[in-house]
Amino acid sequence: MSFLTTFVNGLSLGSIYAIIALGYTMVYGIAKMLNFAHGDFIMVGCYIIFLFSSNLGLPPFISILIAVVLCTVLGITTERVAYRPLRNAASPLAVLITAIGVSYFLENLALLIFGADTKSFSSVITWSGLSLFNGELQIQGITIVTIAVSLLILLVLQLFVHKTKEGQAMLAVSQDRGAAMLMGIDVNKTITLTFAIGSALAAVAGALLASAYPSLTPYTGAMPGIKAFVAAVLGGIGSIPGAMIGGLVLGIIEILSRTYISSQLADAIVFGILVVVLLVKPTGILGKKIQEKV
Amino acid sequence: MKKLLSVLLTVIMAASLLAGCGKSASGGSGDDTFKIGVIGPLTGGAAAYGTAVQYAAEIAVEEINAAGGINGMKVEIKAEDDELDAQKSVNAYNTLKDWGMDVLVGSVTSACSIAVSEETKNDNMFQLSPSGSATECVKYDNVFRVCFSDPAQGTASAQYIGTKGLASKVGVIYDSSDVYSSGIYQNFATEAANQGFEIVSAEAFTADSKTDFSVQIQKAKDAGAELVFLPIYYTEASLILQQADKMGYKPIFFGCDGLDGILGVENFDTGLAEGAMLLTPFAADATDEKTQKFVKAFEDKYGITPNQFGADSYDAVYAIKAAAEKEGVKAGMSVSEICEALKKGITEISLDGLTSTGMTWDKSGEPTKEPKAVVIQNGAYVSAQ
Amino acid sequence: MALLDVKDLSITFGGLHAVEEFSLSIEKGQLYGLIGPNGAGKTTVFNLLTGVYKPTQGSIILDGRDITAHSTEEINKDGIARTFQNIRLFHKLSVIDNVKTALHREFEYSTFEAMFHCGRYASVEREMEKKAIEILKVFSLDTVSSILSSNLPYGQQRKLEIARAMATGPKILLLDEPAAGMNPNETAELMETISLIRDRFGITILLIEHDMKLVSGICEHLTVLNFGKILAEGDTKEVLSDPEVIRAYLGDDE
Amino acid sequence: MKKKINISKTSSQRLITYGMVIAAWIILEIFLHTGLMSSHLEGLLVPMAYYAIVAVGLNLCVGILGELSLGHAGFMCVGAFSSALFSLLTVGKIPDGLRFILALFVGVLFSALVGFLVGIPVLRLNGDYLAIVTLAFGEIIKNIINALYLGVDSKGVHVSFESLMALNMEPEGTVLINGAMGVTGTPHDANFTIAVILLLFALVIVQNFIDSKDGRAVMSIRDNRIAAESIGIPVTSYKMLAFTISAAVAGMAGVVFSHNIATLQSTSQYFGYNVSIMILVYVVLGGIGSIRGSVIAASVLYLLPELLRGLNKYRMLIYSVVLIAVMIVNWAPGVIEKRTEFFDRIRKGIKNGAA
Repeated sequence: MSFLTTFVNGLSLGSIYAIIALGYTMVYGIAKMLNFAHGDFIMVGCYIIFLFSSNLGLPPFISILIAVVLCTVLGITTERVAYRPLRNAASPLAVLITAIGVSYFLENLALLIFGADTKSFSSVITWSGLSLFNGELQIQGITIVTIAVSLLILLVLQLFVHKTKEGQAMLAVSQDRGAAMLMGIDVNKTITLTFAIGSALAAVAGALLASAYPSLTPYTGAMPGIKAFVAAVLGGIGSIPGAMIGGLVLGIIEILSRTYISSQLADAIVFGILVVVLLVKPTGILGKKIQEKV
Repeated sequence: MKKLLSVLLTVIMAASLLAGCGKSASGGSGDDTFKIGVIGPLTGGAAAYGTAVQYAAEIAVEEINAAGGINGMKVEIKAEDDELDAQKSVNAYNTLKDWGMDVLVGSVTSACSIAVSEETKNDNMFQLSPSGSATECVKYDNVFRVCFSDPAQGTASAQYIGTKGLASKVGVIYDSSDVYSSGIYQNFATEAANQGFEIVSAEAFTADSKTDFSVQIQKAKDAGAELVFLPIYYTEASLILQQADKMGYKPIFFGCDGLDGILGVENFDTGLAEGAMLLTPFAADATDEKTQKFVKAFEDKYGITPNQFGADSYDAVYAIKAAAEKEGVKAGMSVSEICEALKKGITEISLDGLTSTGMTWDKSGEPTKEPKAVVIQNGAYVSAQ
Repeated sequence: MALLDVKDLSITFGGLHAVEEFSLSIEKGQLYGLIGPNGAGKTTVFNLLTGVYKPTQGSIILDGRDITAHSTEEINKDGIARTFQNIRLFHKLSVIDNVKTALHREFEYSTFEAMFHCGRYASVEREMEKKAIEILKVFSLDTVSSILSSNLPYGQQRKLEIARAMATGPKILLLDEPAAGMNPNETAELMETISLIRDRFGITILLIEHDMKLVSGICEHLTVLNFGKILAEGDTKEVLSDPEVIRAYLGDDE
Repeated sequence: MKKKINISKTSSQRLITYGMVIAAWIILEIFLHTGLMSSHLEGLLVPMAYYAIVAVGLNLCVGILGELSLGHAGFMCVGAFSSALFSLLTVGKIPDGLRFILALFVGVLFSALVGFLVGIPVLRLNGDYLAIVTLAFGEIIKNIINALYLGVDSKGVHVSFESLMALNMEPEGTVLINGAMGVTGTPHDANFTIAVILLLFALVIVQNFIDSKDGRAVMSIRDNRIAAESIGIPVTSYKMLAFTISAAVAGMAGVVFSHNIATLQSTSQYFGYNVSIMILVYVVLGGIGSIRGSVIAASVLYLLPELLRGLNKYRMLIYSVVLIAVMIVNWAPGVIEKRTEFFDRIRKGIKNGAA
């Protein structure tokens, strides 16, 4: 039973990685940039919920809604101000460095406003969860909600991308930006929309992350952000189901190796898995191989 | 671009050289003020410790100045940030030297304190670390500390658990990437063997994975630990307490001085910490007059409740004052002369401070003081005697 | 014996027969043309010959050696050099450095000598420079040797690509649409250069081209490819008057 | 210089770089010895130099080889630890100067070896995938050294990934790496002059390498891999060569790092991916592929936040805003156009004014 408990814990962590990775993968697939600041959007989302929920006493649901809206605005603004001017820069590194700059900016702004002290985050989920097999397997409410939300988001995103005009436009832009433009697709609008969705997801991920692991500092988002990025690459960056699978695999492996191998070497194992997977399949689990045309 | 950068470089170089205006030849302020430098992490993840040390030292200095200073000298204080980075700590030390520091209170954390001690040794600058607890912190004869050493805390915790018979099966969760935490754990584990209780699970986490503790808690739970020893800082401890609660696991939690501050975590449900014990030299709600006066001054000035780091720092400043008065340190002495005097002086004083009464120091740099165990009851620290 | 002997070369991409049973025999010193409508698989043949793609069947014999399984890099060493339809220069390197890079096999010094500019470095580099200038002169590029290759006009970029391929000292040179995008004057000049390479350096040339004036002007032999298969093969004049070839081209045009 | 007429443009550029470093060193040494320099700045000199070294190494990888590495802090970590261990074991047994030279060899050798081993799998990947795997390797290196306990006693070497107790050492044995607490007591062998000499050494190697047939081969792979293959460049071996040299240079910086400070810990703030990124920022702002730019940018950007100490909490905020602004001004196509236009107009204005 202890294995099952461990597995469920891994599933819970993996679902959070998955939601963050979904945002990463969409932005990467469509805007072709590594948004290093994505993890910090999560942190911003957490602080907004904290502010409205814990300080002003609004119901959690409303706070999350506000966080989603504000994060979306933040995402769109960041894209407009910092990333768009560099979209056609001579080197793709330019926008990467700018994203790093945005990451530094958000972290230090949070440090200035909220201070370095850890804030304890009250879970937005109050349901205590399930107790199965005569209490031998305890599944926390937040775990169930996290898994459900991540599946729901996956479903909605898949439907959105494949069934709506905007989604189709995203696919087109991700495959060939130039061709999409020639076909009359508004590339700017599509990329803005992508950032909006990615940032909204970051806010949702923030709510779940902080509920499951209730401490909040300006650096809260950094490591989950990197891990989720690893998850996105593991699953095949640009692929929506890939991000989901990558996130779950990463979360489960992280928890399993911490339980059964070594908690000190768990990170090395997680990153090692990425290396191994990419060596076997250089574009990740669900990534498509792109061969350069000669 | 390239030209721009080169120009910028030159300008900055020139500006900084001018700003620095050279170092004073013999070191030391050389005037009739006594300058105390403070180094600690004022920004970043450990800023809570650094700022506490800075603020408390400032309060102590204000009090001393109001009471006429040290041997008639006015005391000045200046704090520099090291961002928890040993190299930056040395940079901060150099900045303070430029300012004309006479003695150093710092660094707040062990690794930084060790790095800086290499410099203070070369300069023969008196260094009193409020909270650098690793053994190596005080390996030079010019370095002293106020807090317990890690070995002392680890050993004392094991002894306390053993002699009080708190548990027979003990789980440990510690931060393997942190000097303080792994240092205590190592000595705790060594002493546990002599104390008739068994460590049934010892699980580490690292700085990069300190949000999810489900694995570590689960292991302690599965191993049947009745007491979980947490030689870690309160930030992670607050998370562990919350996660353990969700998992329906309620052992006794036992921590060291790093756990102090857990009740101050914003929005933390203090009910979760009910019954947790910690070995600490300082509790902010102790009823003695000294503590109350200090806590009030601190809260009035900075709006937050001081933790044990602040108390260590406050005591550090007073220890310097006592030692300086004992040896008659006066204006015009060089850094090295002050150091020699204080080195002698501090071993001759007995200080009634916030963290202990009758604190004394020996040549090794270690303080002698009584560890106090406190238990959290009704959201407050209560002496566990 | 033929210098290059290709037999039954085939490749399929996901069920599509891009090239089917392609055979070719080129004698030393020949100037051979490979023509055909767009999408006929000409560039795919080049990619097969240079090891970019591995054939699903067939063999490539160069100078009596089977090189079918060799990598691109080995094939160049074996003696085949090529240019590309979409120009692939080392765009951040100068004109002369593009050629010097291609001379890497002919001139030798160790990495240690490279890192400390000692030993053979200076003398070898000087020799290399001389040789590179010599090659550039053939293409009248010696006057622009120090400018960045990406700053060259289009026609000169194509020439530089040929110069670079030549610098590897090939037995046979594959030129993929060398005249694409050139004006008639430039094309005429190019034709002269190509003939010169063959005559003066004795390099065998296989080229893909759409410009019929160039093809009929310099190629001695032709192979016509349509839908991945050989449509006709033989002496240039005969092939070009073949009604089927004409139909294939006209059909393509419509 | 005059007698060699065809002194190439690249070699004169190289000489300018050396000259710049030497001039900076002379000026700073004068300030140091006349006591004009503040202790604060004095303490910044060695870190400034080792970050310049690692930036030079990274630029070889990013600018010349054209592969984005986010793991160079890991190579620095290897160089730092291996050399620190060597020094710790031989202190008192080998004379100081010789010991440091040997430690340097050890550090460079080990980081080159690790760079080579990491390069085998990594260089098979492309673009962003390569970047994330280098990040992964950097984290793996850091993580493993962080969990490593190493000690020697009369029975030999003891290794553990669990705890100090698991080493089962004799009481008189010495612990070399104490897990997360790392290595303490590395001799303070490095100083500014040594760091500058090593910076020059790194510059000589990297710049000479670039201006050689090997360097051209590497750059040809960067510019067009397929064309490079077509002219017979052994792509994999040249990639490995450049990556290994790059890692070795980073390791050299690590040696200076560990011999400049008494505590050496394999934690995120010294060797994490964020440090790799910080170095990448130096390289990009200095100009991708411009070795001299890397040296200047590393120096300026390392000093900048330190010299902004007075601004305290605001300095990193300012730093980030400056970083974003500089990137947009220097790289955004739209801004570049406007900027060129603006300067053209000014130039014209001056001309007209003069006429």
